[in-house]
Amino acid sequence: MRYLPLTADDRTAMLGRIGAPGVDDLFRDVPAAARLSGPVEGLPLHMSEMEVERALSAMARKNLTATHVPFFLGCGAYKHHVPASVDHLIQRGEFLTSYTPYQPEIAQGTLQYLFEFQTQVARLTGMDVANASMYDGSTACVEAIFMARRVTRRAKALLSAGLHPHYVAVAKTLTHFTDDAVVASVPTLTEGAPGDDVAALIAAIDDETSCVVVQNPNLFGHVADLSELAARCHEKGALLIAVVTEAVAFGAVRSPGAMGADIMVGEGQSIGGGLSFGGPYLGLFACNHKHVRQMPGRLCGETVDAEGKRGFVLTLSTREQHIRREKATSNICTNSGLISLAFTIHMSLLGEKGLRDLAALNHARAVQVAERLGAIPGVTLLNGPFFNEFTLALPVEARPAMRRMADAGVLGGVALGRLYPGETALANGVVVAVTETQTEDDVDELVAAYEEAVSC
Amino acid sequence: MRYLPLTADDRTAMLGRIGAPGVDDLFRDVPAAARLSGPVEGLPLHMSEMEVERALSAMARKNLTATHVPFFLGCGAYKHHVPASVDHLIQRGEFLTSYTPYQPEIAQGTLQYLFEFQTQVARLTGMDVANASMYDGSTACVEAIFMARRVTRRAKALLSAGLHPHYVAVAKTLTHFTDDAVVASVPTLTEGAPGDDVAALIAAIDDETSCVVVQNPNLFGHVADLSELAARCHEKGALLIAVVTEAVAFGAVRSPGAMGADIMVGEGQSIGGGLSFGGPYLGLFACNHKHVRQMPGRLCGETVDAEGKRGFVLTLSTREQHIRREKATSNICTNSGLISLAFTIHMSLLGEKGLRDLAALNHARAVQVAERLGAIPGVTLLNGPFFNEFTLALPVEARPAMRRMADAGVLGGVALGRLYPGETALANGVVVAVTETQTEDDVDELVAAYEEAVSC
Amino acid sequence: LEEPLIFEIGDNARTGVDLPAPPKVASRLGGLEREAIGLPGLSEPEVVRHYTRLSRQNFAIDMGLFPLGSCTMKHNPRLNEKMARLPGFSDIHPLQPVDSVQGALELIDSLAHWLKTLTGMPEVAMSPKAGAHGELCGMLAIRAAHEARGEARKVVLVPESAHGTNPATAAFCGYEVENIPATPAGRVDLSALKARLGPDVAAVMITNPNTCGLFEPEMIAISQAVHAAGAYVYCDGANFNAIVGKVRPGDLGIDAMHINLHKTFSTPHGGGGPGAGPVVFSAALAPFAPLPFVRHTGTHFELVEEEQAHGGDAHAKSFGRMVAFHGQMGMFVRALSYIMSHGADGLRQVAEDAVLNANYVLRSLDDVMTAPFGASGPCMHEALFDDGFLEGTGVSTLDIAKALIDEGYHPMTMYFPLVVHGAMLIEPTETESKAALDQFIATLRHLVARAKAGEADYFRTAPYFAPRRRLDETLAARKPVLSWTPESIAAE
Amino acid sequence: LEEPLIFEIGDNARTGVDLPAPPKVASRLGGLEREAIGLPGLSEPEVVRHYTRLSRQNFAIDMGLFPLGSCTMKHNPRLNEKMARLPGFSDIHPLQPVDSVQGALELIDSLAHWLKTLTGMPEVAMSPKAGAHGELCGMLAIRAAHEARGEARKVVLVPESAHGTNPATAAFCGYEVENIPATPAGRVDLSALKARLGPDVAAVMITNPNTCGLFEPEMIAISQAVHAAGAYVYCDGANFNAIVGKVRPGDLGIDAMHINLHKTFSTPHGGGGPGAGPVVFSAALAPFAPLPFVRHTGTHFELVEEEQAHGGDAHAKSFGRMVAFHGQMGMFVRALSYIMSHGADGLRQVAEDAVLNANYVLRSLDDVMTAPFGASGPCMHEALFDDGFLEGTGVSTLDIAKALIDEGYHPMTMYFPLVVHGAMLIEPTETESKAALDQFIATLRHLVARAKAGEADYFRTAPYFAPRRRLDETLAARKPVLSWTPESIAAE
Repeated sequence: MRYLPLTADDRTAMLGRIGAPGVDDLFRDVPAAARLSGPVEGLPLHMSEMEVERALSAMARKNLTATHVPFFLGCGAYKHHVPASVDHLIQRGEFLTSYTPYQPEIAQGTLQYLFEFQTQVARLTGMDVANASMYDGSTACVEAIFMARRVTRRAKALLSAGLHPHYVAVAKTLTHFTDDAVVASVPTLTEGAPGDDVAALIAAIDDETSCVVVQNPNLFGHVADLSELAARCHEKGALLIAVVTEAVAFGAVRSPGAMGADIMVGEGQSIGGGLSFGGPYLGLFACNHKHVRQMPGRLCGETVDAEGKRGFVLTLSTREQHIRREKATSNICTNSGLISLAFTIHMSLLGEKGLRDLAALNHARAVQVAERLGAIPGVTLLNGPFFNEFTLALPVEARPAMRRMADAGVLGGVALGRLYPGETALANGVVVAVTETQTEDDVDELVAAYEEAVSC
Repeated sequence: MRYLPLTADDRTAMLGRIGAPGVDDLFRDVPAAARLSGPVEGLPLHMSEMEVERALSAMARKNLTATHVPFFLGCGAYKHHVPASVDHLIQRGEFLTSYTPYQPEIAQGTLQYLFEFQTQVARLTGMDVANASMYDGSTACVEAIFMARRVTRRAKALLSAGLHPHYVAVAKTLTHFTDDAVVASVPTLTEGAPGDDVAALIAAIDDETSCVVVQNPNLFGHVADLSELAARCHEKGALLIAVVTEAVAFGAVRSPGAMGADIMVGEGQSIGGGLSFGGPYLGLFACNHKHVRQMPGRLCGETVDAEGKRGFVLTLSTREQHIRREKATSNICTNSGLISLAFTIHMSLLGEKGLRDLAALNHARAVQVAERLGAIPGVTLLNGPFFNEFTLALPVEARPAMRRMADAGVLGGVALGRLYPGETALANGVVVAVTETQTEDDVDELVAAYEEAVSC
Repeated sequence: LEEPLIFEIGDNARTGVDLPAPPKVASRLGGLEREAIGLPGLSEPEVVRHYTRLSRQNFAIDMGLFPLGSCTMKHNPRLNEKMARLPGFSDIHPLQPVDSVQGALELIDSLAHWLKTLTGMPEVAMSPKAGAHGELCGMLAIRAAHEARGEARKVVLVPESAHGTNPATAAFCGYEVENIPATPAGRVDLSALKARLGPDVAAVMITNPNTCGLFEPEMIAISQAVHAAGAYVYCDGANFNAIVGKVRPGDLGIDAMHINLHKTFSTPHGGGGPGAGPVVFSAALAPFAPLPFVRHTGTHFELVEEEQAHGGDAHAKSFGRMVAFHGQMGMFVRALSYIMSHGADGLRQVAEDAVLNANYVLRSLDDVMTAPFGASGPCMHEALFDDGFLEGTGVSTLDIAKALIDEGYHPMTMYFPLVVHGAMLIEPTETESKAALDQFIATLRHLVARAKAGEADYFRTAPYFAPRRRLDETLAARKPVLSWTPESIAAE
Repeated sequence: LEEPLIFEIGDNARTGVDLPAPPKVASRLGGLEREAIGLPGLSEPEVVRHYTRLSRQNFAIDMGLFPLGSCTMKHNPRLNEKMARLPGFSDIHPLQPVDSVQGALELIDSLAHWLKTLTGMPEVAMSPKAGAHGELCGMLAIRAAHEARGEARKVVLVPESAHGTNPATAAFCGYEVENIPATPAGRVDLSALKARLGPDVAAVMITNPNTCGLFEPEMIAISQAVHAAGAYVYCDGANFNAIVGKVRPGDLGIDAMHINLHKTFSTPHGGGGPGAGPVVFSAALAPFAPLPFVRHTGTHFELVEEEQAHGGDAHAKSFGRMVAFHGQMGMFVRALSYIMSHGADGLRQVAEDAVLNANYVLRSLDDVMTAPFGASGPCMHEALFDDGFLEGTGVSTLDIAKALIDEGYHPMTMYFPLVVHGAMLIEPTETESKAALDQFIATLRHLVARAKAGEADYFRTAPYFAPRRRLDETLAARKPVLSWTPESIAAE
């Protein structure tokens, strides 16, 4: 029992001081009917570190990993190269094994990086302020819808057809139990602007609308100018919520703030984070000054200590559940602390130059790959403008094609059939993401795999 | 240039303060004929972290790794399971990026673990004192031979035939340029005691002998009682140097100190270290009180600071080269700091109970495997007593057999032909090491591979 | 040396990454190029040093005892970190074809099996991202179950001693929250609860062991009464560490309980997350659990994630999806690594040692500090004191906590639970040695003696040796500075 | 909190590892069972906390500027650590059949190629374990070369400013050591050297850039004179960081030079090791280099490790094996990772920035401190001061160094080189930013001003805020306590 320091002698001595005849006496409040007399049945006993490592490694080996094959998946989760120093630093015990920084005297390390994180996110998104992170993009998105209700005192949210369908599903699940109405439609694969419904959204805004939620770049990789939509929202007293699932795009695409968004929510996994089969990820949440007191989640603020030295504390916590109980702005108690630290460190390493270079590299490589794939007879590249992700229409159903490709060792894209299982109009679509991580060989294998898939 | 903080503006400003027209002016003392006008020719330019990782990973993938195949090699380097916390702790920047602890006020972390290391090694070896580590077992061994010369003022070292042939080679190389005579003989594969020449050594000790060097367990895994040899050395005024290359044996086999050794040198890689293709490893060096001032290498000692608090410093440094210059006890300036830290942490995790359990597990598994291999028709198990390593005589030449086995994905042992390339009497011998790391499946594959090898 | 912010040391020219030059292509950004960002550039050495230095201003489990009640700050084994970084877990995409991630699904299924078996509950939803998110999951399932019966119950009962998240969650789900008082012995008042139960009550949210560190001896009776009234029992699983392997919540009549993997199963708190909050369900609530689910069919693992797949499926009545993707995979790996290391026997020992350590602290201090429920018997995994012993000293609970910092400890939980005055809640966890506890106890006794000896002035401005003295939280809230600008507050 | 020794907190019952139970077999230890050991047992949480706490008593590059002259304490990229831990490098046995380690041999061969090309030398011995071991290697090759010519030269000339290891190494190889004086400009006195050269001189051991931080402008002339006398030039490569990519030592007539991978190529110092000290050789010495060697034949890498393989081989005259196995593989991976990251262009920039940083420090301080060779022109990668500016202050070089600790810096190298009085040798390295240098310069100027203002008392007992005050080194040496016993020295 390598993690348990008490020895048999210790236990005896301690029971002596307590005055209990045995440890079971300490559990005497448990109803007799519920007391187990020994280890829970049906489960194995303790294992050595070596044995645990063997068992888990055996499971890990059964998965096809992104590093070891040509890998081109995106749709809300992206593979980027994360510098080795990021993972080194977040594993320092002082970060890894610390608690939520409620005791600021001994948590300035955490608090200062949160302040840096908030500043980075605010600048990246072109917004005034950001919170100290949330669970992930999808939960940040639904929190933004609730915030819009608090700000506008309206309860109808318009969701763009280009919004990630999982985000739509989460919004529908959580708003089912509130008074919010969520209006969402199925995307169309319009050539030149797949999933783009800005015009339709503008037309649909009415006096009941609390917010319009638009992802940009959208699920299909399409990049749109949201300025007119923002202006129209503001005319109608609604908020524009911009969603970004690929944070590297902040280095190349005009920011939500510059386009007039009121709230920006996003998935920050791309910077500092790994794929990790979908979690833990990093919810980004930013808004403008005037709405800050309606913002959910933790906030870190600057102050001074008793000697006048600059320091940081969690602040405006009257919004939060541990103070407000049932009147809190959200029920969220945990943020994505360590993942936000990874984001902060990676972003600090990049700096403005590095982020712009990284985004330019992603874009240029994606354009190259898109043109090669689009040139395959039978394959249509649907996108006009895009960043590092684009949608192809295949002459065959995409989901089985992607499965066969995976069996052959190429992860070639996300079939829209996976995300929209009932929608036959989308069944031949596939979204391909290109980042800095693929080699020329990977691209050649990808092209060959698509040629093969199309010819089947 | 991610590691270089100076910007072009910085460089200009700094040259301004220096008063130099350009950076080349700072190199004006270099003879013009030797000044390069640009990057050294024939070498690639800088690479991104991602590209370096790709290139090195490609090399790494070309090697057959011990974790991924049935692995049974020893002969001076052993695979053991090292707890994850060991590698985590030694990577803390405060350990990893610190210097030799010459400034004790800000190096107590290093100094205290060195003191713990010295104490652990002294207790494991049954000696009074240990130094703060040396390069590896082979260099520690030749340092012990030189130390015996300083102590005895004699210059003839008798090396056991059971001593690792690389250690013999190193001793020969270095003593070639001193006045020491090194007497070494080729081992014989005597059934019951391969490589054992204790009786011959006893007979060979004379009044010129500075020391007798015996490895125990020896290269062939044989375990001997050195007590009589020690007594005979002491009668003749020589020192007994005991060599241990498998530190886990300290948990099962009577210690060198208990058998009467005067100096113990060893390879500490087994505890806390990895295989790492042979380096960096960890030289262990211990002796008794009376010879401490002739001991080479760094020593950490206890003292007090100006406020009377316990603290640690490097001490007895008048033995060392940076003080003594040409009168130093050795020319060694660097120890194996970080590897000794890994040893110390792993040993602290093990404790006496863990080390004994580990050694018992190694021994029991080795006995099982030895008996299974020895039962293969044509294969002879040569060892009587052994710890976790034993020697087999095959009916075929072992070196090509091991090569074929490796081609088939089994690393089945070290062929003696690799270590004694000219010695045909040893050519059919192979040394097999068994530790806690092999699974039952590994053993089954090993047995099958030997059956196949023998039948060829 | 004061550590500046990165914005104060970076510039536009530097970067800590190198990248290959991009191929030359015509931009396809549609003219929507990025405007100025305003991020500082630093070289890698500067970044590494900056965050190393920052880290050294934190307290952490790796540095010392962290007796934070209800937070279960136990040892975080590095094996778990190593396992979570196996490329087969860390480097797979959530939307890969399921045949290419069979090992990942096996891992989720294995952890789910452990959680169900340890709790004695038939179903578990793995996707909730943290404890509070798990509460939400549980309450949504309860609401879905009532809706399926055509009932529109509006009230959720929450005991006084509940975690703050409980009422927040209930309100978030559209429920009215009513409090249930505690007995003088710190337990739920069963008769008050029974009196309030009725057709408008949807659920009771209970914490057991409760936030006073006490087990609810009437738990089975409570569950029976709640069920008899047509309502469900939600249990806050934050304190599961006290009973894991000793008691199965399913045997107590619980209908839903979240499990904080970052508490009981030692995934690191990481300065505030990420956590993971799987929720176990009784048979009554299982059909309403959220998607996605892993389903094991023979040798194959399927991922049920499509709401369209409901027909004929065990999850046909699922209330839907709570998050993108499948939950906190990285935390699942860590938790399973911890669980397999302990095994069923070790987890039982965990609970026993956690409870033993807490009682040892309780009985080593209750002669000099006041333990409001000390007379009622043993505590579970945390020892609760109030500030009665400080009466007349001029020293507060907060002062004691801050003084602990200078002694090398994290403060205990303060002023929680609310049911006692000036609460100090101490949870040592099972990973502290007797020697560490003895040192902690001696320190607290020493501080108590100083407080009683009239050293209030010393306490009022503690800590003295931390990276910062007490911080002005009022200033921070009154005039929020939430992102960096060149004008520092401190400079004013 | 004082951190005890593990021997003071462990016991016999605990352990921080779990192991499967061994199978039952009859012992084959021949009755030689282990006696009592006397090692303490601790649980994993205790061990992790103990060594975490200990680490926090160290200063390190990751914490601040480390201006330790002649030690090249530069940034240690974590990429290198990651690469060294790839199982394909870290988890292979030195005696595996060579066909199963082709990638490992390729790595050694690649690094060897870089080292040879950067130095302009035709051969490199990879196996030496550290700088001093590399010196030994170089001197053994020189002795072997003389022996091969039938010469028994007995003397090695070493300039005054040499590293302490140089005379130690020469003596170790059986040579008599004679010193060569320095000129007033801090260089080797060429005429004195020429005067001493003769048929008894085997080699000159020179450090270039020398330990005063100065390049030897007469280096080519020195080499020519040495060669003309039938001797060889050994160069201590500890200061290679100043010229890497700018000058090839082979172009200066060097015959042998060790390269401290842990200095120039940033493998971490690790609190005192492990290092690695490959040695490059001129054509004259190449045949005598030690075994083993990697040889690239078409697509295959061979390992030449057998002394028996001499006949017809390029290494037929090898002086033999210096270590078991093949050298510091783990350090090779780190160094190659560093080298490839920089490339030929980046390494040149390394030298330029290292020299620029040192000159910036020199010229920012030489108005308040005394720079003995400051007038002779630029320094290379380290700035040398003497204690002239402290005359009459009662403050010593040591005092200044210890006072730096309280300011957040590691002391500079003190009292070395010996050729100036009270030397302070400052090597900032290229991985320090201008801002960091400016802060360091300001700190030193402030300390100098305080010293000159008569605050000797303050300096004499500095540091004040380190984990320990000045330690009693005399006591340690007079009464050596080298391993733990229950009786502590401090308790007496």
